[in-house]
Amino acid sequence: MDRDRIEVRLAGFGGQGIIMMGYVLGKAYSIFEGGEATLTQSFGPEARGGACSAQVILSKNRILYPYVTKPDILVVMSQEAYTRYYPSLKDDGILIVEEELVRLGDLKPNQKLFKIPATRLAEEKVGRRLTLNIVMCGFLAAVTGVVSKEAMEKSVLDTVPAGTEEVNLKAFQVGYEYGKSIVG
Amino acid sequence: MDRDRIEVRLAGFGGQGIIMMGYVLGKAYSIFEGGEATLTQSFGPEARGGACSAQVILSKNRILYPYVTKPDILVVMSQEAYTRYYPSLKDDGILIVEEELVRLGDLKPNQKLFKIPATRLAEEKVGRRLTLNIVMCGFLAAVTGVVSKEAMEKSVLDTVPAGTEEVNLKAFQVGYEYGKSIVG
Amino acid sequence: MANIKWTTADPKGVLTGAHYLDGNHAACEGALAAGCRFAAGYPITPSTEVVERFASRIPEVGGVFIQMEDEIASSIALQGAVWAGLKAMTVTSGPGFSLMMEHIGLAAMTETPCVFVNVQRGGPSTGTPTLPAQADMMQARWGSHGDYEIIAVSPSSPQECFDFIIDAFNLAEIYRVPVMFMMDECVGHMTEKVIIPEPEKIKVVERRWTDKKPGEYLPFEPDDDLVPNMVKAGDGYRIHVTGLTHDERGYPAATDVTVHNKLVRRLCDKIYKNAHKIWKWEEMDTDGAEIVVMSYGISARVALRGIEMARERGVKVGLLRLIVVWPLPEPRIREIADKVKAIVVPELNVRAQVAREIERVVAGRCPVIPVGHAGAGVHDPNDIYNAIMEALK
Amino acid sequence: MANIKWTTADPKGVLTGAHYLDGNHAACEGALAAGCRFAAGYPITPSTEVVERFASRIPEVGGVFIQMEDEIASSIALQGAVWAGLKAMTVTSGPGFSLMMEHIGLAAMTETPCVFVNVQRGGPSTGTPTLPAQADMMQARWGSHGDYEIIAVSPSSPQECFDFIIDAFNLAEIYRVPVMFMMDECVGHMTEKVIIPEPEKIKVVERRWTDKKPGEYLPFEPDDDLVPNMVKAGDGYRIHVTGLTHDERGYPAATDVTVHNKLVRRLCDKIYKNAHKIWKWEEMDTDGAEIVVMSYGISARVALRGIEMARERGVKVGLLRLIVVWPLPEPRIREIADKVKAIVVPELNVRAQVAREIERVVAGRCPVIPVGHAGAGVHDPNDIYNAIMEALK
Amino acid sequence: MSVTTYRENPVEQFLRTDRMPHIWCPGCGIGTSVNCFARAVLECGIPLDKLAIVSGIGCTGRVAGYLRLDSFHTTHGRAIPFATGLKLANPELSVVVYSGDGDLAAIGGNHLIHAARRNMDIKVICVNNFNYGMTGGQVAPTTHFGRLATTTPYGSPEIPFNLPHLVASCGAVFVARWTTYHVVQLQRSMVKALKKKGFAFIEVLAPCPTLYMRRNRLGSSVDMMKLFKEKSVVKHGIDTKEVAITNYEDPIIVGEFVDTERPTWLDNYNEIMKKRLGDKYVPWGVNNG
Amino acid sequence: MSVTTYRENPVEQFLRTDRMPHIWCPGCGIGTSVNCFARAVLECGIPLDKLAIVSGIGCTGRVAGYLRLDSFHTTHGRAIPFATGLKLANPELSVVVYSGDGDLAAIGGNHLIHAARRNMDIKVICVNNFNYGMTGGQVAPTTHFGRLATTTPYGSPEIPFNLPHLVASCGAVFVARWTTYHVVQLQRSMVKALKKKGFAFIEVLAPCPTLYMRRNRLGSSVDMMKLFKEKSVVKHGIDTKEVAITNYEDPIIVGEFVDTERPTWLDNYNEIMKKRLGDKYVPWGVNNG
Amino acid sequence: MSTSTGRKFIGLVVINSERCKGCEICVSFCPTGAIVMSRDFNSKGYHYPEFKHPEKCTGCGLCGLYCPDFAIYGYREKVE
Amino acid sequence: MSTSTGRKFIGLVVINSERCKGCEICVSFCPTGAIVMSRDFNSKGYHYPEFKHPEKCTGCGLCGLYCPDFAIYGYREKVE
Ligand SMILES: Cc1ncc(C[n+]2csc(CCOP(=O)(O)OP(=O)(O)O)c2C)c(N)n1
Ligand SMILES: Cc1ncc(C[n+]2csc(CCOP(=O)(O)OP(=O)(O)O)c2C)c(N)n1
Ligand code: SF4
Ligand code: SF4
Ligand code: SF4
Ligand code: SF4
Ligand code: SF4
Ligand code: SF4
Ligand SMILES: [Mg+2]
Ligand SMILES: [Mg+2]
Repeated sequence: MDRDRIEVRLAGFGGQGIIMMGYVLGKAYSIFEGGEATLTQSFGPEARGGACSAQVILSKNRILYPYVTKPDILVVMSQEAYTRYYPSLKDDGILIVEEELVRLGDLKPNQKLFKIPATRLAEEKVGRRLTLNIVMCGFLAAVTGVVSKEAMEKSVLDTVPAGTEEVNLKAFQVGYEYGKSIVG
Repeated sequence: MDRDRIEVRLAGFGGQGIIMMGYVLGKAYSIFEGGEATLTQSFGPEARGGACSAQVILSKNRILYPYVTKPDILVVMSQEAYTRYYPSLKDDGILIVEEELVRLGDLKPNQKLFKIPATRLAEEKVGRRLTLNIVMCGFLAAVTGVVSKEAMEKSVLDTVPAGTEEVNLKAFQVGYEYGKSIVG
Repeated sequence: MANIKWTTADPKGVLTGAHYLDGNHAACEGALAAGCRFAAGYPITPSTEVVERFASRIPEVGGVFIQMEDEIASSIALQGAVWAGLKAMTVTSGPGFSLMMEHIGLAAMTETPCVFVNVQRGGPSTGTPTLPAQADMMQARWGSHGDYEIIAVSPSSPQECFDFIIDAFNLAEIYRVPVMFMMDECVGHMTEKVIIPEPEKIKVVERRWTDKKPGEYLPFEPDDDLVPNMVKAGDGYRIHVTGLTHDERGYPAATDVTVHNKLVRRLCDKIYKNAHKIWKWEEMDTDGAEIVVMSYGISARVALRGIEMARERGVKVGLLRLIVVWPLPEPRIREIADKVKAIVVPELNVRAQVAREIERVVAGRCPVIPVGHAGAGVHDPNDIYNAIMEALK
Repeated sequence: MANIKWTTADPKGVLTGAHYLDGNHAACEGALAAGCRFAAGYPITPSTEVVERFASRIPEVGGVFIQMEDEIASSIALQGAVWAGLKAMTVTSGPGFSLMMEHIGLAAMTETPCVFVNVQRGGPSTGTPTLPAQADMMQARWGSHGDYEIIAVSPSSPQECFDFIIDAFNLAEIYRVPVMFMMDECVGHMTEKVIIPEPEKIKVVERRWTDKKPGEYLPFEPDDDLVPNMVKAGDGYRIHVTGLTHDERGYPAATDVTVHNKLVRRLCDKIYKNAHKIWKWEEMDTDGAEIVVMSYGISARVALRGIEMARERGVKVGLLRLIVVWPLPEPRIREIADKVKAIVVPELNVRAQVAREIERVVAGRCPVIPVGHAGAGVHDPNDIYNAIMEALK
Repeated sequence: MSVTTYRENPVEQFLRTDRMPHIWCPGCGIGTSVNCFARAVLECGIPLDKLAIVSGIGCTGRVAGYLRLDSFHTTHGRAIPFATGLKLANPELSVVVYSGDGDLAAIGGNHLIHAARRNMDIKVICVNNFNYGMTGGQVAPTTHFGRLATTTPYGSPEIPFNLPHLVASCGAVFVARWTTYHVVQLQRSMVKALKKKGFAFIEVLAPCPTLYMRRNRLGSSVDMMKLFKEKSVVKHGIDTKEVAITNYEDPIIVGEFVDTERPTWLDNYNEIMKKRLGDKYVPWGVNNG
Repeated sequence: MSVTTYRENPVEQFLRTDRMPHIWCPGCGIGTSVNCFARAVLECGIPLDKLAIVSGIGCTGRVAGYLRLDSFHTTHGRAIPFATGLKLANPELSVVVYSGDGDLAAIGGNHLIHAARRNMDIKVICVNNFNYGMTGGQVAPTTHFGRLATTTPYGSPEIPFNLPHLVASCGAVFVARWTTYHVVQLQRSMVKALKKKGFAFIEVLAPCPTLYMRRNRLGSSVDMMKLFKEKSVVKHGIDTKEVAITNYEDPIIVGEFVDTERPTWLDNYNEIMKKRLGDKYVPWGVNNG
Repeated sequence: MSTSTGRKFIGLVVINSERCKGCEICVSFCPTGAIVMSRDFNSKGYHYPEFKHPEKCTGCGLCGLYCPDFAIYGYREKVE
Repeated sequence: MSTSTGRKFIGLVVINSERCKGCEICVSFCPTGAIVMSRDFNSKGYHYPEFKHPEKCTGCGLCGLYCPDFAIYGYREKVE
């Protein structure tokens, strides 16, 4: 994608690590690729729970208006997220789904769809269910190309808690390769 | 005095009962003679001490501006009070002093002066030093006639703590008679 | 239909007759006449006499006074008492008022009818504890976080302390808002004759009890006038009351922007839209005036001397004395602004707290000239006179 | 001579480099860069991350964080630390801010340089704890009793949280006032790149230590700029600091109207008279604009989308973004008002908190159109667009 | 152990079921305490329409909002003075304060000690989960020494309050402590507290798995319940001085520590008025309300 | 009894003599306590430039303003948290809080108990005159049961705090009580407190002749001093539970009740940081300040 | 109170699986092991308890006293 | 330390009569009765103590420790 302003929305439920995905993406783009990236988030009850969504704007220039209105890329990790946000996806936008958690309807003609069983991959291939969001990061990098693999990898390493680098790198690889296997 | 608005200032030091004098005067005039009377007071440090002054405006009509600027009647019970407030006394005003506590200068030609050793009278004739302010009330009623003896008496009785009516009535009499003996 | 019932005062609280009282004592008598049966307070100069009198009077009237451990506790104990069905007030001055800010917001949010008495003294901080100011006027309206509206009433004599604190209680009940009774040390410590009428002559608003049954009743469903009717604890309604954003059931909806918007706007609108029923002011000689002085509380009385001085020089000066200060009678102010050369606003603060709001309302129709004073005393009437003369130029 | 020394940041507190931070974390880094070495706080959503980061960073930088028992304690512990010589802040949101009001007044009265960070959430009362508002703007200025002035700074991005909290600390030191760093939940929880410069590139004001000796020094004697120079406890000056009205020696003079007047006026004047050195705003395309939008914080960024929409229809719209909100840049606002058809003021509150003050300043020169929003979300840019189009009529 | 049996879950009639599921995390101990409370209320026979519940702010503070009673969710730390006003204005009401350790003992500590001193006739249930849940796991005045919280990322340098001792020192007439493991005993103490005239205080130790336990790697909620079971020692009537819990590893003394009698604030108020004013004084809250 | 003798009145160098006479009433006990304090400071050898005094608001709160030391007259009830900030920001300072019973135990009660719990290294001198002096004699949490005050015109319905017990229950390391009659002992305890590391608390019972005593017809200041003399029983080390004063007629237990050791808040803070961060952690307040 | 044959009471358990958050407290503290966690998820993705061994249940009610989510309730029914 | 003839120390007292507020504490608690209240007033109207019996004074300093107004100070001087 080479638009000046790319709007990304990531949505799912609490515990899936949605915000961290947004954080990894934004950091990759702004810190490791020198662009600008604004991450905002919906915030549930004071500490916990419920539906969760993150919005990332990527741009080469200063980002003024910081919110997503019509995402170029929509990542949905729950049925509720799909129902709620799919209608706002751009007519030529990209939809990425956790395929085992979401039942899809029809897409518009110019929209693109990429599906991944991220949770299962995290459980089965990485051995840590909680890394599903990093699997998704790899996948997103692979299928959209909005950020380079290298930047995304660095961002993952820079973000995850000390001691968990290895498993997360693995998760990233799993997702990335799964993505590459689709887009070739 | 038959001006529509009579301004009275009473001043001395804390412990002399200055405010209560003002209260008795104001109540006598407003409650027992049906006029209007506004009592205001200067207030020292939060609870206690120092110089003390009360201002009473007496009028047959609604009192708008509630402060004394040039008193018609000035009662001073300490040297400091005299020094501070005498200059504001009206050219034809009445000055009343606790004669054993104040050393006087000259008066203006139309000003009138009435002196009383109120503290000593309270000690010697009433037997209670603390009643000096009620002695002064009696004196003031007698020499100025701004309120009737009856109203002032009622006001004293209505104001002093239960159980002290008698001694205060006596103090009032002492002051009143001392005043009458002067003005005849 | 807004469930507002006017009745007359409960004779138990009414000391009918002529009394020689200072403003603080008169305010207490007014509160008792208005039906206030609970007060929680914490001592502070120059307001303590209000609760001291209440403490001594209430056992005979029936009710409770409790001195709490601080102002924070006082300002919420009072709200507990209201939800148990009583009319209630708390009394304080500057520093204590600052501590009550969170709970003014709570009362606004939960629409708890109650009265906060503030006998204003010189600030900021401990300032001049024994001396007057009118420098908490903006705080009364803006001191708590978030958006809400209140009513502020300002008396200028002991008689008005009596009369208008009854208004304050009535307004609190009608609009279910905390009403700020904004006295000043001068009025609080000034003694004058106070005529307390017969109980039957004192008009008092009852709580706007709902006439709905438990199943039907929604605690925060507004009536015609945007104000919900009320119930109390123990009545079997099993209500929930929260300081969180809540829907008409009273249930938290703290992440719902629509509910939040509706609620917050209504909390403000119930004052804005009913403002014409709330305004109260007094005018003297405003017809044909070249200059109108607008003031409130003690300053309005002091201003009269300045006005007198200007009149002696032939200037036509009127006075508009605000009794309800918030909300301001905006249309009338604009009307006057269209006719006069200037509006002069003396008040005991240096930040032109009410003047600046008048200035906003006037929007350039005429100059608005604040006459500030830092407090710890009252204006020299000459300053007001000078401002009037200056304004004429 | 005002004893203001600019230096550069202490490298210990500066994390030079590009970081991906949310506003709350960036504010903490800014505070550390500004030299803040003491923070006292009490947790509250959505601000707690500021002190959480501080707690984790400070041991390596040198200094102390303490979570106090409440906001009241935090807001005065901070002042104790300042008088011991450190730069200090406290951090809170709505309800906690309300509890700090008494101590904002104390800081103003004792001229204690310090920073209060308020990450605004929806109110009143508990409101919407996790969602944004800009409804404490008037409270920041008027929330404590009595007259005083403060400075309020409002960032609109994490980078600005970093940059402008440094300004906030610097302004606090220069003017010896409590500075309100008025964030909002959006900015606090929005993550962007934050570039932290080399320590030598960060300009920091030292405390304006007196150069007088103990015998000569008067703690509250103003310097040229109306601000007194300072000492700290332990330096041998044996100062007295009180929240009572005090003379230049710092001695209580709580019944002296002259001293009170002089002090209170100076506390306000030091801001009024130095306002031109304090103002900070950003303009975009205001030259030749028909409409100028004036806003701050997150709303200014949201407004840009509305402005864009209007421009697409050929309307000439400019933006004046307030960075220092209080004091307002009054002359510039008037200048603009003289040239435009209208001023539109979007903000996340429904009482037009900043708009009303702009309206006062504008005094009828042009219409001022508030675009209110109760918070718990941000404006729909359409509403701002509509207001602009409406204003044109 | 004997458990009263009801045909339907007795907690159900206490719930605002239209607000379920609640916001509490999986395994959070607050809900457990609510089960005990509901049963205790039924057991002691207070008419439900005359029972009011007051909470401050916090996860535990949400209890008020879930109970189908007259319920007040006030401000952080101020449930007790609100309850005081409610009770004094209508002494017929039974008033229960249900809130968290931070709410009652950090910001609300002053109200706690004064209400205990006054023997104000309210019942306080304090769910102590060793940290601030609602705001994300900050240190509380109950956090074990040296343990992690977001605001003490290297460990808490503070010795926690011994809450039973604190309130007992101020004159509370009923003081008990249980854990969420001790559901039966907790219910029994709640019954006693509800029937008691005067200031009663029950501390309920509870797991906060999401924050306190996760941050301190203390395992699951079940693990903490097991710890409660293992470490608890029942000592009724023990001097409260002895019941401090400073470290996570300390034994946990539970039981009913104080159960005594003295006049409530209102008893004294009425007594004093009667003494001074004689028969013209109508005691408050005895026939009126 | 041995009294150290100085050539000149040692209190003089502590006074802002340009502010004399002070505002305290004739016979007010506050000034007496100041005499003891001045001598204690001299005796324990703290450099006067490193001694800061913090007061709240009240008659006793005016102490800060009369002492020629770095002195802070803060807000009502908040001297302790101000002192906490002062001390933590510069641990080299000796920090003394000097304030009244209402200030410290009514509005300021929460700060008092938390500072004691934390063992914050400050010394608190509480002049207990059984009422609020400054505001004109209202009831305090120390007023004797049933006694008159302006806000309890028929008698106080409240049982007062046992202040030594309250702070001891929270962990104060030094707790003493004397009356203004016990000038020598008071001075001695002040010396100990000043030398003590950690939270020290001294309650000084004092006459307020103008308000409390006059309203309750308790005679003159001299009468109260005589009462202090007669009713006092010295019991060092007694369990603070036993030292409550509920009625005016009660015996007055005086003495040094607690004198123990435990790490201060800052000791623990430094310790914990060192444990986690190792040598890169520079302990705060040890060499810096 | 031995087996189903001789029992005067039977223990019954009601499970509201949609309210369950899978904390496993009920299962862990059931004194008899009458309930176990099911392999199924509810719509929120939580495993919930199953009344696997009714015969073991004494109807002691502890599961219901423990459950923080008001999702399970055990009680006793007379066998006539 | 008996009479002036054999004493090694004498007690001395300094009185700042203008600061005195006449509370009589010093006089009431002087262990030897060396001071008494004077009949005179100071300018504020308060009686103040007089050092009436210097020979009785031990210089114990208690008067100065007690005086709430910092108006009296007793101390010891060596007699050489
Ligand atoms: C005045 C104020 N300060 C801070 C907060 C933020 N706050 C909400 S709940 C809470 C603490 C909750 O802890 P606790 O009382 O232990 O309850 P828990 O959530 O652990 O049950 C805090 C600090 C607030 N709402 N109001
Ligand atoms: C926030 C606040 N509330 C109330 C007051 C008024 N006030 C000043 S001093 C005081 C009480 C003083 O009592 P105490 O602490 O016992 O001191 P004392 O005067 O008896 O020495 C009060 C209530 C205040 N200054 N600030
Ligand atoms: S955060 Fe802790 S206390 Fe709050 S609901 Fe979750 S587990 Fe319970
Ligand atoms: S009022 Fe009481 S405490 Fe205050 S100075 Fe007078 S005697 Fe002392
Ligand atoms: S009722 Fe008792 S035995 Fe039956 S499942 Fe529940 S806990 Fe187990
Ligand atoms: S205790 Fe309740 S929430 Fe937990 S697993 Fe059992 S039924 Fe589910
Ligand atoms: S020094 Fe001792 S003996 Fe001498 S006058 Fe003073 S109290 Fe009496
Ligand atoms: S103690 Fe002090 S104030 Fe009292 S009489 Fe003696 S010298 Fe005077
Ligand atoms: Mg907790
Ligand atoms: Mg006191």
